Amino acid sequence: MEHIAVWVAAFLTLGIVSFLYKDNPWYKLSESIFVGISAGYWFVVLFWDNVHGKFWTGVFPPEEYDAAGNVITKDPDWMLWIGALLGILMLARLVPKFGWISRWPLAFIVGSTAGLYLINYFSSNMMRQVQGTIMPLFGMWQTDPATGEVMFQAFSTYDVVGNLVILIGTFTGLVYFFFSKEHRGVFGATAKVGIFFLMITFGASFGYTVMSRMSLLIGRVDFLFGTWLGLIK
Amino acid sequence: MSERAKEILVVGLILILSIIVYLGKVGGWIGALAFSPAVSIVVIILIFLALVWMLVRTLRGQLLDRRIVFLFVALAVVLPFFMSITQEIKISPEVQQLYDALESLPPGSKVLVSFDYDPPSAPELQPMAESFLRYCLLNDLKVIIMGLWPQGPQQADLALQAALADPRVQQKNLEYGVDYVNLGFQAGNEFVIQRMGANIESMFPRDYTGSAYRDLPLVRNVKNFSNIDYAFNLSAGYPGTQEWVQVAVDRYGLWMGAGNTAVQAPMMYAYVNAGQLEGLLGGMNGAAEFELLTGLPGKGTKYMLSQSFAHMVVIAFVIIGNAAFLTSGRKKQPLGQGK
Amino acid sequence: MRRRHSRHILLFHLFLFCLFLVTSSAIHAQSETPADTAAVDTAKVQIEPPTSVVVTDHKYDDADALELTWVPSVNDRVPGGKVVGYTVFRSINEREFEPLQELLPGSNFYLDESLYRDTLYSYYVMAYSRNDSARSVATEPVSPQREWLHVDRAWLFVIALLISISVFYFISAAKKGEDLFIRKIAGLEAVDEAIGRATEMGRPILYIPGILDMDDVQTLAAITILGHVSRTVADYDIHVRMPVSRSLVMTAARETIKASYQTAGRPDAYNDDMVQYVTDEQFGYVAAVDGIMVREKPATVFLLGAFFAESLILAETGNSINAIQIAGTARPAQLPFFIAACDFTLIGEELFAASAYLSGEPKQLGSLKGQDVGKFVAMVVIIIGVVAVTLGQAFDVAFMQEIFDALTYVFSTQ
Amino acid sequence: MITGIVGAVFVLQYFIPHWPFSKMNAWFSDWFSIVAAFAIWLGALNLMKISAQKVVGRKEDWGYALVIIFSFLLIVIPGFAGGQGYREAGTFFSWLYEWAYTPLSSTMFAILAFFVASASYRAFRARNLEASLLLIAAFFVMLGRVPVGDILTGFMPVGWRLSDLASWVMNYPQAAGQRAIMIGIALGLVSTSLRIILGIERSHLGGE
Repeated sequence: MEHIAVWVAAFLTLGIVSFLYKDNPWYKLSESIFVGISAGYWFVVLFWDNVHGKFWTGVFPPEEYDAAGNVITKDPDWMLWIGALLGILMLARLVPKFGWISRWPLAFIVGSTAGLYLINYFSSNMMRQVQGTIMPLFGMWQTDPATGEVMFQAFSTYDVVGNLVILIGTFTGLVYFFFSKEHRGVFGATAKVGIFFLMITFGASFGYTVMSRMSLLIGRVDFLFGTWLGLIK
Repeated sequence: MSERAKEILVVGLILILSIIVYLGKVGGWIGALAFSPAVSIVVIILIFLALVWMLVRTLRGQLLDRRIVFLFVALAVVLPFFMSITQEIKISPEVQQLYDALESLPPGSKVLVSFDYDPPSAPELQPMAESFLRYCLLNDLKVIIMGLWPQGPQQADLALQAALADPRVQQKNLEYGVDYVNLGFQAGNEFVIQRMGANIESMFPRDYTGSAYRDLPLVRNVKNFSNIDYAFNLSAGYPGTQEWVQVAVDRYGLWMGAGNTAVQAPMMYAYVNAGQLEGLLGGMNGAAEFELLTGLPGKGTKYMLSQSFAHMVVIAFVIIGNAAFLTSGRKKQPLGQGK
Repeated sequence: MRRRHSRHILLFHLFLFCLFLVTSSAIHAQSETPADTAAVDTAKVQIEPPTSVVVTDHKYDDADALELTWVPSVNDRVPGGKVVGYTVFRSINEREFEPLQELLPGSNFYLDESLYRDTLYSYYVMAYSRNDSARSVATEPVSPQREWLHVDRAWLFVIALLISISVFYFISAAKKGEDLFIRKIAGLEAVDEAIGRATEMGRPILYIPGILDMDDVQTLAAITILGHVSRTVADYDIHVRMPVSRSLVMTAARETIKASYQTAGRPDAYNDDMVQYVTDEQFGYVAAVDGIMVREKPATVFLLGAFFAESLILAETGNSINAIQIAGTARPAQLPFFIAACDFTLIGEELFAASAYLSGEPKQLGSLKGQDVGKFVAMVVIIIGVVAVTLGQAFDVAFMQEIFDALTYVFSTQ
Repeated sequence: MITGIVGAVFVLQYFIPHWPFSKMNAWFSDWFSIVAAFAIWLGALNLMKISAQKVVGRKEDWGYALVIIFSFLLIVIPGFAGGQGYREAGTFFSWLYEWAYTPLSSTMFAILAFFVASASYRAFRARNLEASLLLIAAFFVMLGRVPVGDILTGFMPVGWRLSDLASWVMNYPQAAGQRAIMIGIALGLVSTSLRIILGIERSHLGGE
């Protein structure tokens, strides 16, 4: 069984890799297996985790025993019925006549997503980031650990330049996103600096992405030549 | 011979070759391959010469076929696996920060490790997971494992096995439920984190093996994040470090660090700088640096040579492509913004 | 305010800690006798009880938690300390005390949750040595309080409200017919042109709304943009192809396109097969979309929404079939690939602005103005804050420092 | 209408710890996952329908459509037949997961490496100042994050080697750009959410 397993895995791995040469039946076969298996996988997992694990056991809690063997009864969570109701309304789509009902759960989901994320992002992405940008540029009063004396400690040039760069970058980056003013004149030039910073950001992302993708490939190579063929220690 | 026949022939050859090698592995008459340093250098020179050839060809105006590029990348990744060359690794500040945070924890501290990734990202995150767990177990830190991705706890199990296989860890006779515990997966993304902030048991009534939460000595007294001394999040996307920071750090003040895929890492620097994250391992080299700091070399270090080569090759491709572009007088302007 | 409150507690603790250090070092000095190390197992290891046990209401909850703090036993935290743990005991409505929770040595805090309102709770803490124990005094019975407002978040609320109000303001100004200027966004100017091109070539339009579900705002943005795109498409006779990776997105997208066709007066031209579910699996989905691209060669490809690693594969394949590609996402990691391989890219905020911009309706454009106010606030706060703290620190100006403290407080989210 | 009320309630819950607002977040997550689990029936049926149509109509590549249906059933049947322990080690479901699903998805992920290489050869061109900056930043990061970078710049004083430059780029200009994007996104999100909650933006449910 172990041998079959490794060979199946290797067969499918090479099937996907063969796409690099060109589209071919081996790839198409692997791809179809992939689509079928993955759709089925999520179908099953969502059923057991959410419909059964969340809804069913929440509404009809199974009996549990504590260490002493006493039965612990949990109160059924009636709120879960609302979820099930929304889900069933969703399935109304299967009957074309009642398809419009599915708009209600959709409206519900859209509304709650909008409400929830508004606050979450606002606090983490806006408030915290603004707060994080406010910092002294040149130095600050600190307690000297050696003498215990409180004195002004200037930052190193490295930090000062860095802090200035963060300040300028954040500021000009925001200017770039301004919608109410055409990018012209001084404003345009500032926005241009902003886009430079954005480009550096993207460049760094690109660099890291290369790194990440290569790592994944390395992992697969380790499987093919190590686990499968045993050529790598 | 027709194109089709050639293709079938090549596939057949590969198949036969791999069967032979596989039988050799099973039978034990083919061992692992390793180049001597001299051979390694020759291979490196060959790779370099191939790059020069590509540069010359591209400068003459013939863009290389994608497949040649592909083949070259494959070689540059595979060959270093067999080389016996070492390279010096340098520690980045955010890795040092993570290590310092861990070092500051007294023995017996409870460390929460959330495995939020799946097998496709394992090559990057598994090395981190292994060395992190190994470090914790060796230094008497109590490890509480959980996952927000369904496949996370499975990955955690693999990492645990690897960490427990270390002879020094074995000597400690660690016990499941006392020294480490795997709470399993819980669906619900950031809401799980949020509810854990109030009550961890409500989210994980049973652990991965099916034992009740309150029967596990390690976590019996762990009510919520206030009982966790440090948290480490291995993340490959959503839900992941961003959600942990937004909910657990920002709202509950959890002290945490993270290990991220290299793709995600740049976004997390903003959090490291704002003090929301205490330490960050980014991608394979984050893993290798951490292994170096802890003195526990593992997969990260092993993969690092291939990683270096792959980077060099990509950089070479960018240079070659741009050299051709600049010498040809920037003729082909693209549509649109021209960015 | 909690901040001040906690500072208070901190000072108090610091004081107690110093006290404890003084006493404990004295005790430590005493105990460093050979007799201690060679202690017989049967001898009682006597310890002092924890002191100053204080119960306070856990702030800003639904009356279901109390906070318990105490000063650890003086025998704790000394090298080779004798305390092996604590147990918190609780009495409900003045009934008998029962053990509630065991804690490690060094603990000085416990948050008791899942409590009930209108119930009285009283606590004491017991410290244990190997074979002895010492209990603290019990606290007076208290009940948890319920609050209506999360006061710590008041400033967050105020700022969110401020920005919301400015959005409202500009929306209503726009309704009154005030002319609002919005700069051109190149990627969005090109949408009509891109649709027109598909019409000319008689090839389909491919619309990819990212791979996340309806509970991500980027997907919502993609679906709202789809509303405008399909509205234009309905006027022409073009085929839209929209493979999706989430069932809910499928439903929402069908609803959207259908409605657009109805508005355009062509409900007959709509059919459900325009939107098709593939699989929830990221790369299974990508493999299928790639297939569609190569086989059907769409003239225009929209890649709008939340994208992950697949961005590169999709954009590269789209590029190889020479489609006009308009991409946009709020995920910075994927933007470089879109910028390299697509004709137009909406960066972050531009994606969210797109649907308002495309609608061309004044009230929608008004909301973009409101966003700008938010950015302006952020920029001003950053500048003022940085100047204040830099000068405040460099020249030790107290009021500058206060400005900084105020700003950090206002913008803190804990 | 529903959208607006629900949206407003969910904004307010953040500020009101009082019941029932304190529980809203948790409820929503439960409801959403239950709705999503119901909705996947729609999706799966749609996939099966389209594949079946291909097979019945003997359309192009109908054989592969058959493979899709077959492999879907191959994993779904043991998944449901296995009861709650369907994914425990040793079941056929977990076997498929480990030896078919995992290699397929990781390989699909891994071939991205090839696409990255080909894109850097063909697409990333220093067309103008912006694009050049992007490339230069990428250079620093790519080289600085592997040991080779430091070997190449070993002649430089400590603090000026590639790995230091890479760290600098990551910590400062990169973080600044990231920050601007994050703040922008937060504001865009606030305004989009408000439009949806206020009912100004209704194109997601049709109607302009």
